[in-house]
Amino acid sequence: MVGLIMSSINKNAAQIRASVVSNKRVGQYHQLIINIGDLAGVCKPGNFVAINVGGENSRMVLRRAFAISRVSVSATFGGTMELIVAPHGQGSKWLCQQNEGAVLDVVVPLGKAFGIPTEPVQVLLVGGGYGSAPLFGLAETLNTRGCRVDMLLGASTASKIYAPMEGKRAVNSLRIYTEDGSMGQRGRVTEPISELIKDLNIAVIYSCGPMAMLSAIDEITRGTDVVHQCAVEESMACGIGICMTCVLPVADESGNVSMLRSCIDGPVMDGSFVQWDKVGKAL
Amino acid sequence: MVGLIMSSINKNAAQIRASVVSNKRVGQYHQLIINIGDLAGVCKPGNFVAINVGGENSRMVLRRAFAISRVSVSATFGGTMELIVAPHGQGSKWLCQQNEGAVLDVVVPLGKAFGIPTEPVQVLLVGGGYGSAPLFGLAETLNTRGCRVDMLLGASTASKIYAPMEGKRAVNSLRIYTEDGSMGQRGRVTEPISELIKDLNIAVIYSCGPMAMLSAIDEITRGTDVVHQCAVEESMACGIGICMTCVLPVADESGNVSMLRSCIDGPVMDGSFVQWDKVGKAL
Amino acid sequence: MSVVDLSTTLGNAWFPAPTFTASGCASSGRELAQFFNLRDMGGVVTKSVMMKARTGRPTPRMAETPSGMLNSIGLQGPGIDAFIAKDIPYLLEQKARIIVSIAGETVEEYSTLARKLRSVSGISAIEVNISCPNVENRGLVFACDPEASRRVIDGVRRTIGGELPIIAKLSPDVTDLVSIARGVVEAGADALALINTVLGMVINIDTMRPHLGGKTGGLSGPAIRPIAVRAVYQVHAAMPQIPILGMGGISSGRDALEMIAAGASGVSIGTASFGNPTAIMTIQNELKELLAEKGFTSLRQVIGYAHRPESE
Amino acid sequence: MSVVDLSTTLGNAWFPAPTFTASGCASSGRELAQFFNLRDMGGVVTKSVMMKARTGRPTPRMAETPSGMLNSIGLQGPGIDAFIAKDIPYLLEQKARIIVSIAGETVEEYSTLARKLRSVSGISAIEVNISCPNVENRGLVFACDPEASRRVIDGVRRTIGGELPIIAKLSPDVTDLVSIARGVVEAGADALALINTVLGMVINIDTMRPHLGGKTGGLSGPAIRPIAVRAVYQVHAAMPQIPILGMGGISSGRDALEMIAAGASGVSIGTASFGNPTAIMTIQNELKELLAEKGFTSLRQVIGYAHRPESE
Ligand SMILES: Cc1cc2nc3c(=O)[nH]c(=O)nc-3n(C[C@H](O)[C@H](O)[C@H](O)COP(=O)(O)OP(=O)(O)OC[C@H]3O[C@@H](n4cnc5c(N)ncnc54)[C@H](O)[C@@H]3O)c2cc1C
Ligand SMILES: Cc1cc2nc3c(=O)[nH]c(=O)nc-3n(C[C@H](O)[C@H](O)[C@H](O)COP(=O)(O)OP(=O)(O)OC[C@H]3O[C@@H](n4cnc5c(N)ncnc54)[C@H](O)[C@@H]3O)c2cc1C
Ligand SMILES: Cc1cc2nc3c(=O)[nH]c(=O)nc-3n(C[C@H](O)[C@H](O)[C@H](O)COP(=O)(O)O)c2cc1C
Ligand SMILES: Cc1cc2nc3c(=O)[nH]c(=O)nc-3n(C[C@H](O)[C@H](O)[C@H](O)COP(=O)(O)O)c2cc1C
Ligand code: FES
Ligand code: FES
Repeated sequence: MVGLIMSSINKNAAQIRASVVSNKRVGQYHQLIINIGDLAGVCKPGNFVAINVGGENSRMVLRRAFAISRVSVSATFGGTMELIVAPHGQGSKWLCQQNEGAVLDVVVPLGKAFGIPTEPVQVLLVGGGYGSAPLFGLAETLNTRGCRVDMLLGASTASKIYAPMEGKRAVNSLRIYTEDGSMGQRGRVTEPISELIKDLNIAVIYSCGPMAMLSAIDEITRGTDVVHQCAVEESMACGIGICMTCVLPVADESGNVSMLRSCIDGPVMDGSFVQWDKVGKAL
Repeated sequence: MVGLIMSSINKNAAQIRASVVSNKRVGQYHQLIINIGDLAGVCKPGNFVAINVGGENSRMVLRRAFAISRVSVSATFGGTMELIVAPHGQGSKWLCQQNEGAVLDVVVPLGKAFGIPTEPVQVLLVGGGYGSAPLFGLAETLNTRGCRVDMLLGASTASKIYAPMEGKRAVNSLRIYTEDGSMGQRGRVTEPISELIKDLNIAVIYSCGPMAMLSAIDEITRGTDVVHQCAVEESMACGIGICMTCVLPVADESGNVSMLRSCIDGPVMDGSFVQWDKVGKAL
Repeated sequence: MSVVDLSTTLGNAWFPAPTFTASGCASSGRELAQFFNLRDMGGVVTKSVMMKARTGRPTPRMAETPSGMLNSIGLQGPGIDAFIAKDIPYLLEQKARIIVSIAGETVEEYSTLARKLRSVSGISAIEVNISCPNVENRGLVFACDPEASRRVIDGVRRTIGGELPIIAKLSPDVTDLVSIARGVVEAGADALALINTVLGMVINIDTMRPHLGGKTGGLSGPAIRPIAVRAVYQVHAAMPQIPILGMGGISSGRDALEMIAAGASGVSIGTASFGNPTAIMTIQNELKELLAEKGFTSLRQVIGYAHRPESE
Repeated sequence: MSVVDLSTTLGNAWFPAPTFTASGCASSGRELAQFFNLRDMGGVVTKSVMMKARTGRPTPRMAETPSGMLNSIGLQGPGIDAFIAKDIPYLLEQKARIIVSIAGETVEEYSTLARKLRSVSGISAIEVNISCPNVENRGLVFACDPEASRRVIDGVRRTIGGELPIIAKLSPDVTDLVSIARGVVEAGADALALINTVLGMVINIDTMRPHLGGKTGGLSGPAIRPIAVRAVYQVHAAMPQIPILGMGGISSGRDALEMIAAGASGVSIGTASFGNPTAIMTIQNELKELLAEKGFTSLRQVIGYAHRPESE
């Protein structure tokens, strides 16, 4: 197995008021660019942010978590981060309505980032739906480390595939799967993985998307030497490790399973330690 | 005592989506012009509106009531109404933040309007704080009936006096009182009333403002022939007569006191029937 | 859109739709009739009526709270005789279906109210609001006392005979709701209304005193919905054969469906009407659409659905 | 700004400020220390610790509700030994004042936990969370059973000796909160913590089943604040000499003042910290400013203020 550099958590997290630089519709998603100043410099691929939603008189008392898709530092706006938001329920819909100049209450950066290989290896990135968002920033980082990056993206339908032009530059190959065949190949994004592992001599798979996708990838990598770094998505009440709502059953080196907080011991986890069959069950 | 034409209640009320035409700061208040289309034609001085506040995800479940200050019909905007809103708590502050184009959920027109004299008589209008708002529209109506209209306005300080230029045209005289003397005379608006009643031979006093002011006017008119039409302001949960929160102790002709709903049996009431000493007490 | 049968029953009373006003949140019905036809909803549950006219509690009677409100009305009303003389004929004229809510200060008073109503025709059911202080027992609320609850319902049952369904309305402010529910069902209630408001208080930070004239008040609105859903679920789990009129914070078709899936056969809508005079009709329409979207053809199919094992 | 003395006491324990984390809403304290100094607030109330390590309830463990949330964590934790070995030393190192919350499944387990804590130095008080199912009595929650509540506190009192203040944390889900409060005070509680979460449920409209893995969960947040204020007011009215740690939906200095005026000597902040990691410090600062604005020079002047007659 390949060695990974893991970052320690939430050391740089801060609660800030951050203004929206732009809000653009991309397929069924909204791309939000948010000014976070110097904090952009300490965000790593896999980190997420927690945002207050609904404004001052909101009946929504909990923050919403969003994966940081990319960060950049520009002369005009200073440090910014990009989020890809699906208008799903009341909180995300509100966020998708925030336009240029709106000020958000943001805690950033949070959680464990993707582990980065200590040596240049072949890696496969697998994204489902908006789960592809953090993978493009990750691809760039991996590229600078000399890794060869191939990518698979899947979704139910074309408008739910997020694959920006600029992002593709960092990847060697990109294959798209949709369940209805409206873009790329018809089928599930997990179908070709087994073969690719062999063909491309993959050392690490990075994945982000629905839990069912992550668990299917784990099934494929189980028993192999391939490291599976997956970004999980559990309901989070606090995002900072104080509420214990976001737990997943994870084994330690000696096989003892405990309920780890996916906000603080994740969202990036080693897929082989997650007890996928026990998710949502009492231990 | 002079005869009054009373209007029947809520016959014309409708729930509509109405857009803000303009929002202008006037002293410590906001003047909001709202497009209500044809309903402007059925609003009478003394009617009020009930507005949803806080938007879609609001934790505020109750409407807020506002006196209709004036209505007008213009070629560009159709029928509009004007409100004078004091940014007080969370609901009114939210409303004061709504700018041109914002869409509000409004129930309009509500409540009993001011009774209008059947013959041309001398009347006195007394307003406290934003309570002056509906009095200017009323003054115009009274004018067209041939009444001579004098007006007294009071507030704690100059910035809480609402007295628009155009409004003054309909009144014969206007005197202003502030408690800190920052505008007009120093003192309470109720001080000169006794004298004015005699000097001007007042038949009806119309009042709108804090309950303490209304009750002080009642004390002055008690035992006289002067009719006191006052617009009361009690906490209202529904504004349409279904919750029984907005009640006031009011006597009927034979002296029996009952708790009347100020939203539907008011807000305009005959001050001499209101049992001011029993307000806020169990009967 | 496919046709969805929204009709429901509470005891032997049939209603074309499962949507009702909540007692005390529609006054006599006249005021809402300004905004929609009363006959278009399931029915009107009237304000709890007592023997004599009452002026109620001092103002302020309400305080808004996060996603809810407190009220302390204190059962202001005209008394049963005026109610029968004026309000019932009006509702009948509107062709509204009527559930009369009654409230008393003694066990005897409830029976007397029932006797007065027995001879009134056109009533679909009686809701017995037992969240009232029992003057014969240190003002302890009937609904908090299993024995007093039973006795009230027993008295009403005996007086009213076997025809008119009795709906016992319970308070959530109890340690063991299910045992109180069992008690009133054994005593003759055909259905249950859940939940009445939750006891609360707001202190006014300006006066530094309780804001309400009555000091404490009843909490209602979306804030209490999770408590109401739990109450309905618990009671339906214990007595699946007893119809429940569910209420507490319902303000959308989604909320109504949640309550029905928990076990309610009908829903009452209170506070939502204060914020939105047409709330009941909106909720009814949304519920119908939601059921159609999910492929259900009748309301009955979803009553208590949440109790089925996951596999179904 | 004039200086306001925010210090307060719970039993014989002194705190420089009246602001505490709520048990279960600050984990071990490390996570919040990222956002502010733990010693700057009144103190940390730790997550309820049990004898053995526990993995808790299945996920989903939370559901957002209007102005609130449901949780069903199921007391996940490392067990008392690991807690004493790891968490206490960390908090002491941070110079945080510590209130340890304990939870058991039997009366005996509470006493054993108290025995373990007796010899640990640096603890300010023990909060006894009796909102747990009693395995010896059909899983009936201790706090819903006056006799079991007493016995738990009595056992802890005997074990712990007379030094360490005992704070009994009660559930609002009871018919007669005051009598339960009286019982635990007679059994030796020096102070009371009010209120724990209110039992609730959310049904997921997609699956049409209870949303939480544990089916029911505890309702917290601003939605329940009026219930909490009422509970604190009622208990303070009955036993004005017993200090209360008030909680339930506090999210601003205004809310804290409301609770203190109702009778609380200190406040715990839970759900607000989820929405805002620095909530506790913001609330503490807002409270200080509010008191100064109103011309008070110390927190003690406003504890229970709302109980004074209007004329004062
Ligand atoms: C680590 C992490 C990263 C995420 N990244 C993204 C992203 O990049 N883009 C994006 O669109 N969304 C992302 N999400 C999901 C996002 O946080 C919200 O949950 C989602 O937008 C739905 O919230 P809502 O307010 O619209 O829905 P509501 O139904 O109003 O949500 C109610 C509550 O349930 C929770 N919830 C609902 N659905 C989910 C879900 N699928 N997963 C977790 N919690 C849920 C919400 O967080 C909220 O607390 C992420 C979640 C996590 C935990
Ligand atoms: C008939 C009538 C006419 C009114 N006309 C005007 C007007 O023209 N301009 C204006 O600025 N305001 C007017 N008000 C007051 C207005 O309805 C709001 O009460 C006020 O704006 C405070 O609401 P809030 O949301 O800002 O405060 P919050 O403190 O958030 O209000 C909480 C609750 O208390 C009620 N409340 C608070 N203060 C008052 C009060 N003084 N009177 C009655 N209820 C109160 C609110 O309606 C709300 O339900 C009127 C009220 C009534 C009943
Ligand atoms: C202003 C008001 C008055 C009420 N009056 C009564 C009443 O007279 N009788 C009764 O049984 N319930 C009464 N209730 C309780 C409601 O019928 C209902 O049980 C409760 O409000 C929960 O529903 P909601 O959240 O939809 O309002 C009243 C509630 C409110 C808000
Ligand atoms: C996620 C979560 C976990 C909790 N865990 C505990 C616990 O372990 N022990 C306890 O006594 N109370 C626990 N509580 C209850 C809180 O301490 C507090 O009594 C309640 O949440 C009300 O306060 P709030 O509205 O400020 O959150 C928990 C509450 C939440 C939301
Ligand atoms: S979201 Fe609160 S501990 Fe993870
Ligand atoms: S405000 Fe509801 S009856 Fe007047």
